[in-house]
Amino acid sequence: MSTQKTPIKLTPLHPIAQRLGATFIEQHGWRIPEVYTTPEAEIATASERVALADETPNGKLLIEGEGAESVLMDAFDLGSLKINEGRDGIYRLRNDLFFISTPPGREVRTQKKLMTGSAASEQFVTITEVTHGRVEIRVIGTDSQALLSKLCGLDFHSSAFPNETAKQSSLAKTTQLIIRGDIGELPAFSIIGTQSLGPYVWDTMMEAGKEFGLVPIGRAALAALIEA
Amino acid sequence: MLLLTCPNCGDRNVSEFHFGGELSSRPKDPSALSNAEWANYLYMRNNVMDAQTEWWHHNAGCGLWFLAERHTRTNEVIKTYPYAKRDA
Amino acid sequence: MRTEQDALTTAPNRLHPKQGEVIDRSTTIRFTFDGVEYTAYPGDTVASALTAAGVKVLSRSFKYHRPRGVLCCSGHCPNCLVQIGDEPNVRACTRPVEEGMDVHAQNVWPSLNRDLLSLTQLGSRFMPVGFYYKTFIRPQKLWPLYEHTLRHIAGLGEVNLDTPPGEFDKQYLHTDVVVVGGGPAGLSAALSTAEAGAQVLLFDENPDLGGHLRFTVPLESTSTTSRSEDPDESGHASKELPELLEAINQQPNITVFADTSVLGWYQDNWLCAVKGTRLFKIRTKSMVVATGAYEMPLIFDNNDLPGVMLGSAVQRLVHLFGVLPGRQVVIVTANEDGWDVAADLQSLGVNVAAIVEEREPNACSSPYQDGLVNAGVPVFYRHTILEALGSNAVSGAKIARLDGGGEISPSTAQSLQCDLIVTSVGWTPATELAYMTGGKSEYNEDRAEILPVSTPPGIYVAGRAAGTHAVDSQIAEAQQAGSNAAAFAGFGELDEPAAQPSGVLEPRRTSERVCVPGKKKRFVCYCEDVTDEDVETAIAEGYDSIELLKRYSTISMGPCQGAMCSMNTIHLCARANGWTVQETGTTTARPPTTPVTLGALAGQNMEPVQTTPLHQWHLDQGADMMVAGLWLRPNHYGDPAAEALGVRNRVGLIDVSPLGKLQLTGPGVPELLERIYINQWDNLRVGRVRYGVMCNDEGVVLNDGVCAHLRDDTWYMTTTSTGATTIFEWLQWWLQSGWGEGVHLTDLTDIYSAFNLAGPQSRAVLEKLTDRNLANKAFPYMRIRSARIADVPCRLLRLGFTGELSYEVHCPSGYALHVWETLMDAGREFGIVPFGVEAQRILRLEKAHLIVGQDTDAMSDPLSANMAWAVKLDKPDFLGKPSLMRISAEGPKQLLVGFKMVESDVVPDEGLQIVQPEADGGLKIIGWVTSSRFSPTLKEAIGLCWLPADLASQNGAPFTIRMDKHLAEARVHHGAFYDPDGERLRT
Amino acid sequence: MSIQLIRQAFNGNRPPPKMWRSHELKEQYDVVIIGGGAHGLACAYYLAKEHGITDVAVLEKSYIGAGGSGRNTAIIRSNYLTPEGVRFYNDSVKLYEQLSDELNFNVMFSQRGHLTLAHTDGGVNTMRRRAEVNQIEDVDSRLIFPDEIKSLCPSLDVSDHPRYPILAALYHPPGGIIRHDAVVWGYAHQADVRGVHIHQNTEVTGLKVQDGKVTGVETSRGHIKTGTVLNATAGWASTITAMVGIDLPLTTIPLQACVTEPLKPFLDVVVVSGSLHVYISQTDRGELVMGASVDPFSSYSMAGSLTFLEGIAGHVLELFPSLSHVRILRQWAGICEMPPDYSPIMGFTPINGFLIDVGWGTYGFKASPIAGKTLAELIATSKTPTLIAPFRLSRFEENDLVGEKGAAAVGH
Ligand SMILES: Cc1cc2nc3c(=O)[nH]c(=O)nc-3n(C[C@H](O)[C@H](O)[C@H](O)COP(=O)(O)OP(=O)(O)OC[C@H]3O[C@@H](n4cnc5c(N)ncnc54)[C@H](O)[C@@H]3O)c2cc1C
Ligand SMILES: NC(=O)c1ccc[n+]([C@@H]2O[C@H](COP(=O)([O-])OP(=O)(O)OC[C@H]3O[C@@H](n4cnc5c(N)ncnc54)[C@H](O)[C@@H]3O)[C@@H](O)[C@H]2O)c1
Ligand SMILES: Cc1cc2nc3c(=O)[nH]c(=O)nc-3n(C[C@H](O)[C@H](O)[C@H](O)COP(=O)(O)O)c2cc1C
Ligand SMILES: [Zn+2]
Repeated sequence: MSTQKTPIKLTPLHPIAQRLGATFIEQHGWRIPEVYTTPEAEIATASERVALADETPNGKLLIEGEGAESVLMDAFDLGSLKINEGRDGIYRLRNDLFFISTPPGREVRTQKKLMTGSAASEQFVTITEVTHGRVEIRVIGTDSQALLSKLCGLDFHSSAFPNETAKQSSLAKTTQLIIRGDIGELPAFSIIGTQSLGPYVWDTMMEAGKEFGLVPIGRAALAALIEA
Repeated sequence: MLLLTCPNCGDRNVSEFHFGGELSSRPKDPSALSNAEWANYLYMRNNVMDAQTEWWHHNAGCGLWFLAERHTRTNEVIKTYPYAKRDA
Repeated sequence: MRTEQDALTTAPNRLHPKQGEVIDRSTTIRFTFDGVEYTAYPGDTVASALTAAGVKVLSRSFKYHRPRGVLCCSGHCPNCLVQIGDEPNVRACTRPVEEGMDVHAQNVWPSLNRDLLSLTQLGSRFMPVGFYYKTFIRPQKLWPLYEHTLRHIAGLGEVNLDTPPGEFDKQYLHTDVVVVGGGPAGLSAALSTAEAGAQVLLFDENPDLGGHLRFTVPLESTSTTSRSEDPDESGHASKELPELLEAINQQPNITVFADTSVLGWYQDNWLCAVKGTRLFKIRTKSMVVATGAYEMPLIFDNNDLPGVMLGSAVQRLVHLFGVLPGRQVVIVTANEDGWDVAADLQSLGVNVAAIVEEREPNACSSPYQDGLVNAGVPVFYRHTILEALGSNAVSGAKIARLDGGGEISPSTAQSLQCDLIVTSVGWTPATELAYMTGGKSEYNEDRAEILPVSTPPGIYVAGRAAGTHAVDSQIAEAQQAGSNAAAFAGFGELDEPAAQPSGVLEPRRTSERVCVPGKKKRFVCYCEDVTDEDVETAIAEGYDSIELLKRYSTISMGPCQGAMCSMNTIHLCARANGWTVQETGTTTARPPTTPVTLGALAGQNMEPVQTTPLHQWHLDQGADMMVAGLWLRPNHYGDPAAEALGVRNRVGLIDVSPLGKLQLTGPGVPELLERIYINQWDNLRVGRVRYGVMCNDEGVVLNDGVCAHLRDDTWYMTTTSTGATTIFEWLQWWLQSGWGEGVHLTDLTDIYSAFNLAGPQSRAVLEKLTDRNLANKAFPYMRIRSARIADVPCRLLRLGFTGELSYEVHCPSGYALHVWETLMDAGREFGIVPFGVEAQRILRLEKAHLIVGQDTDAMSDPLSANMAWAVKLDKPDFLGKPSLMRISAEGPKQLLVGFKMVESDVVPDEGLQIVQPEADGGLKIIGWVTSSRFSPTLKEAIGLCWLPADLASQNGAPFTIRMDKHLAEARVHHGAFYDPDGERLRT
Repeated sequence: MSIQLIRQAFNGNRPPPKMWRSHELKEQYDVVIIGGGAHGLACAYYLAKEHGITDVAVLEKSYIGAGGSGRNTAIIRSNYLTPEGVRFYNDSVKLYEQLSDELNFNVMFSQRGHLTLAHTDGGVNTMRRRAEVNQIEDVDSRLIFPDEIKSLCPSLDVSDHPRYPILAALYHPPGGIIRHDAVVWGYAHQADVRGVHIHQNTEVTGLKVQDGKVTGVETSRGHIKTGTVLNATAGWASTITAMVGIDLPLTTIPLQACVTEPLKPFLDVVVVSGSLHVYISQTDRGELVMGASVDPFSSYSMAGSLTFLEGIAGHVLELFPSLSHVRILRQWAGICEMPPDYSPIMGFTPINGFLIDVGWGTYGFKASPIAGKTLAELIATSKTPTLIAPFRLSRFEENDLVGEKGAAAVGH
């Protein structure tokens, strides 16, 4: 056996980022845009208006089954969650279905832990790692809600869609999981959906965001925003 | 646009759902049926102009198939509930 | 740049600056109308600027090509429809002028002022309502010719086929309460709603809030001052408006959408509104309809002559645009609003030649009555207008006295000179939105108006739309509507709505006399050129109900959608039938309330497209992409036949990522598989893969694919690419409706990208990239294995759709490009080719494998579709079993079968019919070709087709295909065309 | 110019002849037809004209043409998929070609040609299959390609379109549009002239059956005795059969349409796209009339939805990008009774004397003349004409469906 290259993971938005002139870095095996223009400019747009970031490398797991809640509670010492509610990256989508978002690379450990837990509990739960199947686009900025209201029929007012909640709905005529995860004071939403539709969803958002001066931002700007 | 209450997700635009037709049950023992009875199950519909119990699928949401009681003349949705609670 | 003086000289009808006007006189803009240049001020509409310049004729009518000019000045009538650049049918009275605008009259030939088609009206005695139905019947052969001519006379604006698509978008809004209409009623409703704590969206179609208060004096019954006492600088006389606007400004719960028309109400309080190129879709809990009223025209001889205008139109022109549409004015009225207009014009120094008042002096209660009479304005009480005089524009008015019974006394007829006839004879409440909600209407005799009497919970009507005229009553009523709307949305207590609007004591505003008989044409419907006589004729012919009358006369079916004509029509219809207005009824209110562009309705283009992670790679290789469901897939990379041969002789790689991939887990899976597939599953051991077919209960083939037993409790199923979502939903249904015990279903379609490495060299290629033992013994045909390929954890399935040794590599999608490129690199020494869908179709056809949806349709069952081997009728129960049992017992009528052409290089196109010549020389259809290709491997034409069962079951039996110009012979072929024993798959 | 018109022009005062009269409800009729749409009225007309059966009542709960007959996008064609279907609809087109003459009323049948676009390989194959079947059945129909499409319809975007490329079209020259209301009125008039009673505002509320045989009809205006009842209520068909406990293989689903403001003529053919679910034509008055496929869920409501307008606008602009400034004037909806195989259901029911003419789905207007004529023959002779034998109700039990989905799934 001979392998010429070490495997590298690409997100479905990679060709778009290339076209937009991004520079890339590698993180946990994923090649991701570091910066498109300058981190400063990207931070400024995200804080004052609205920006998109490709966060596909975030780990994503589904855990399904009547026993899913107890397995999760045992594993993570987590209080009970109502449907649509989330805590520590764990969101309840249905009585018997949870979505777990982890930092890039952490999904493996999380999955192991849950597998062990579920095996021990002898409950019928199915844990599926879906990281590669879902593109994750983060919408960040004061105009996030205005932008999303052009594409999705959900009510994005904070009263109707508070921080740390997750809803599945139709966005730009595609099914998406939408998770509100503000960055400090800055409203932010992760749009998580089928990767094969990723480029379409991204382009559609960019088009809808023109009026807000929407720009893509890279890892550097995103990290800085989260730090701050 | 009609607002449907997904028993799981709450009120959503009907465009998030797929309609699954009026509630009819697959015969328990199909082999016991005559051709006519089987054809009846396959094709005949009550098609009422009245309250109708019917299937809906939250396909752009949580994936739940559930039942709704809807008036087919006014489209007023009287209630929605999970299939498991159909006899409740 | 021109000076203001220039503008004034070219705009003789422009008044001096006034307070409250919406034009900006500090600069001018230029535009052209039918090639002539005009100036305008920013803020002017096309119609106000043209009226300022003295232009009276703006369009030609639909049927008779009569000259038409400004009538309503509020965007509701068809008389000022113009073409602006690429845009047809623009309402000139509401479209703001822009620098350089190229405005044209529509429906004119050859020109607006000399339209030859207006001759059609000379023959109009022969062109009554329903004319076309009674003519051109014989000889029927000539009808296309007539039709051609008629079509060119009809129509209004023109489409320029080079119009660029334009940019449009949409936005969803969510709120507690929507208030439609920004007049005094709407403003008051919004305020009281907001004060209760509810979020309010306030919509008005005008650029500024205020409704009629922007251009009329509020009519307070207490007011006695004559308007003529405080002219010019007073401008805006409304004292309510500034206060209301200020309060609205201060109220954080109100969001104002000006320039935004609410187009329709749909189920569950779903509203649609449009502002320019943006469409709003609004979900609200409750709604206040405060949409005001349309002023009704009066029907009299030549009532469509340019220079006949509604009172509110004149007030708009004067107060908003500083434009005076006439110098010598006759005002025809039956209510106080006409006196308002008279007072207005009088105060501007206009010669009010006469007020023609239908009522007796003591029936009038205008605060301006005394002032105007004292000022010497001639008032003709108990008179009405008979005819507008003039050819292309008003030059006079013929009036006459009404006798005691309200009939015209012809002997009293006299003509007055004037260049403007203003009518103010009543209002039609703008209640379309209220009726769309299911609101019920009733004719109110006292008001002579049809008013909403009940609306569904959460819908409230206020102001003129509810028949309430006086501003103070409106405000009170609207405040109550507003707080009820808030309460309905959960803010405060619901008041019992008053039984009758508070304005019940107000005088009637609407004359029941809608039509003055005469000898010329009297238009009821301006859009369609329908006269009162047409209405009578139609009713006499039997089109008596309001619905039949509408459809036969086409009244209210034009651009105004009844805003100008529906009330008058109902009155005429009632009268002609001897019915009451209530019995006559109304037609159905339907969206949109205002015509809306296709662009705005379409919004931003959003047609979802699915691409695989290799999409860019395919494009870079020059792939010809094809659409398959939502997917874009490489059809081929230049030469599909060569690609197919590459697979047969060496090795090829195809991107099959769109394949549906489902994971089934749990103890219940084995039983589920038995139920959803027609074939047997129970003995499928771990590591094995089986081909499976799914049917519905009709026994119709839905999908095919493979299912692999991956681990103890985990199965991995594939479906066709385009059927993936349907099957997922289908399985979810069976799982959730009773068959789901112990089964979890997860869609992995996008998690794994899949490539089929096919060809005799595929093993050699793969061996370079994995440690896994690929020897036939260790990894035989129809097995699944996990393996690291190119350092990536993958699933390998050994399948054979193409008929060659092949491995389907399923890898996590993030690694797709890496794995694909590594495979291509590894295959280079073996002459690997990427191949597309077309080559795959050839390859599978050589193996006589069917494609669900191409070779089968919504009627095909597996027993007939050459899949009888898969059907296990002795399984307990499965989807489709009873239907298949029956087909099996009765025997299939048609069979899907392979064929070869006798002339081996003739490829019959897919879709061609298989026929049997009949005695009478005709052809009888006995089957059809579903798939056909020239096989590059076998060098002959092959295919699949449906044939009668007895014919299909005879290998080698000849039959006939109907080709383009001849009949071609083919022969039934049983089994695969290539490698019939499937040896190549298993080596 | 017709004599009638000339007379009308000079005899301004004399009332024009009535198209149909109103009558008191008689106690008994030989034949009662429920539903005053084109089907019911056509059947009444042919009963009277061809079989001398004139003691006929047509009962209409609203005004004539209030149902699908007054709401349809008026497309007439015969380029179906099954030989049975093609023959049947072709006979109807032939009747339409003579109808103005027959009814002495111009129904303005405009045979301007009908294009069904194919955007995928599969679509092309289906079109070819239809063209072939049509040709064998002597129907003018053929597959054409972008150059010819463009010349027939210059406004269509046949450029290299990534999502919905126009690969080919089924061209059907005799297809076209008609003044739908005129068909209703023309049949009503000629039926009336022959003695048929047309009762508007008369709703059927019950059917009387004795020993398996129809004996009468209950209506909002009283009882009628009769031995023969035809259910021609299209979208409402199930509500009538439910009165006698018969289920039909029908689901009632709204179908919507809309119309634009009038424009100068630029679209000379009817254009249909299966993948985009639209059909569009320009009437002689200049408006564009457009329709789509049925609503996503069953209903008897004729309210209409915004989703439909948004969808159709987007799809029309995919095909005709230059129309973005054209304005929609009105939208409306009708209801369609959809059978599983997209073919009509005509003829006998298990109840003696109770006949049905239903299952017209989204495509039944074009069949009004032939359906009326063949059912009249069936009523007069008690024998099913061979042309409609394949469409019998018992085909479902006999597992002998007539699959027209491939040619009728896009409503019209
Ligand atoms: C939007 C739309 C577009 C369409 N486009 C086309 C097209 O382009 N081409 C085409 O061929 N077809 C088309 N169709 C289908 C076509 O309109 C119908 O199939 C056809 O009109 C049916 O005619 P009908 O006479 O059978 O029924 P209808 O015209 O529906 O008449 C049935 C009548 O029965 C009456 N009725 C119901 N219940 C009762 C009762 N209890 N008592 C008394 N009367 C009752 C109703 O009021 C109605 O008037 C379209 C349909 C719609 C809705
Ligand atoms: N010349 C006149 O005297 C004159 C003219 C018009 C109105 N009025 C008076 O107006 C008063 C009524 O006040 P009101 O507040 O009820 O009505 P209004 O006419 O003052 O206000 C209604 C407002 O709603 C807007 N509107 C209507 N339909 C709309 C829609 N679908 N979307 C968005 N905006 C829409 C109208 O353009 C208008 O601005 C009465 O006194 C009536 O007599 C008088
Ligand atoms: C072929 C056709 C063309 C139509 N054209 C117009 C039109 O030009 N203007 C109009 O207002 N309505 C038009 N309509 C719609 C009717 O006004 C009406 O909405 C429809 O017949 C349904 O009736 P309803 O709205 O009363 O329920 C048309 C309808 C059909 C079927
Ligand atoms: Zn849900």
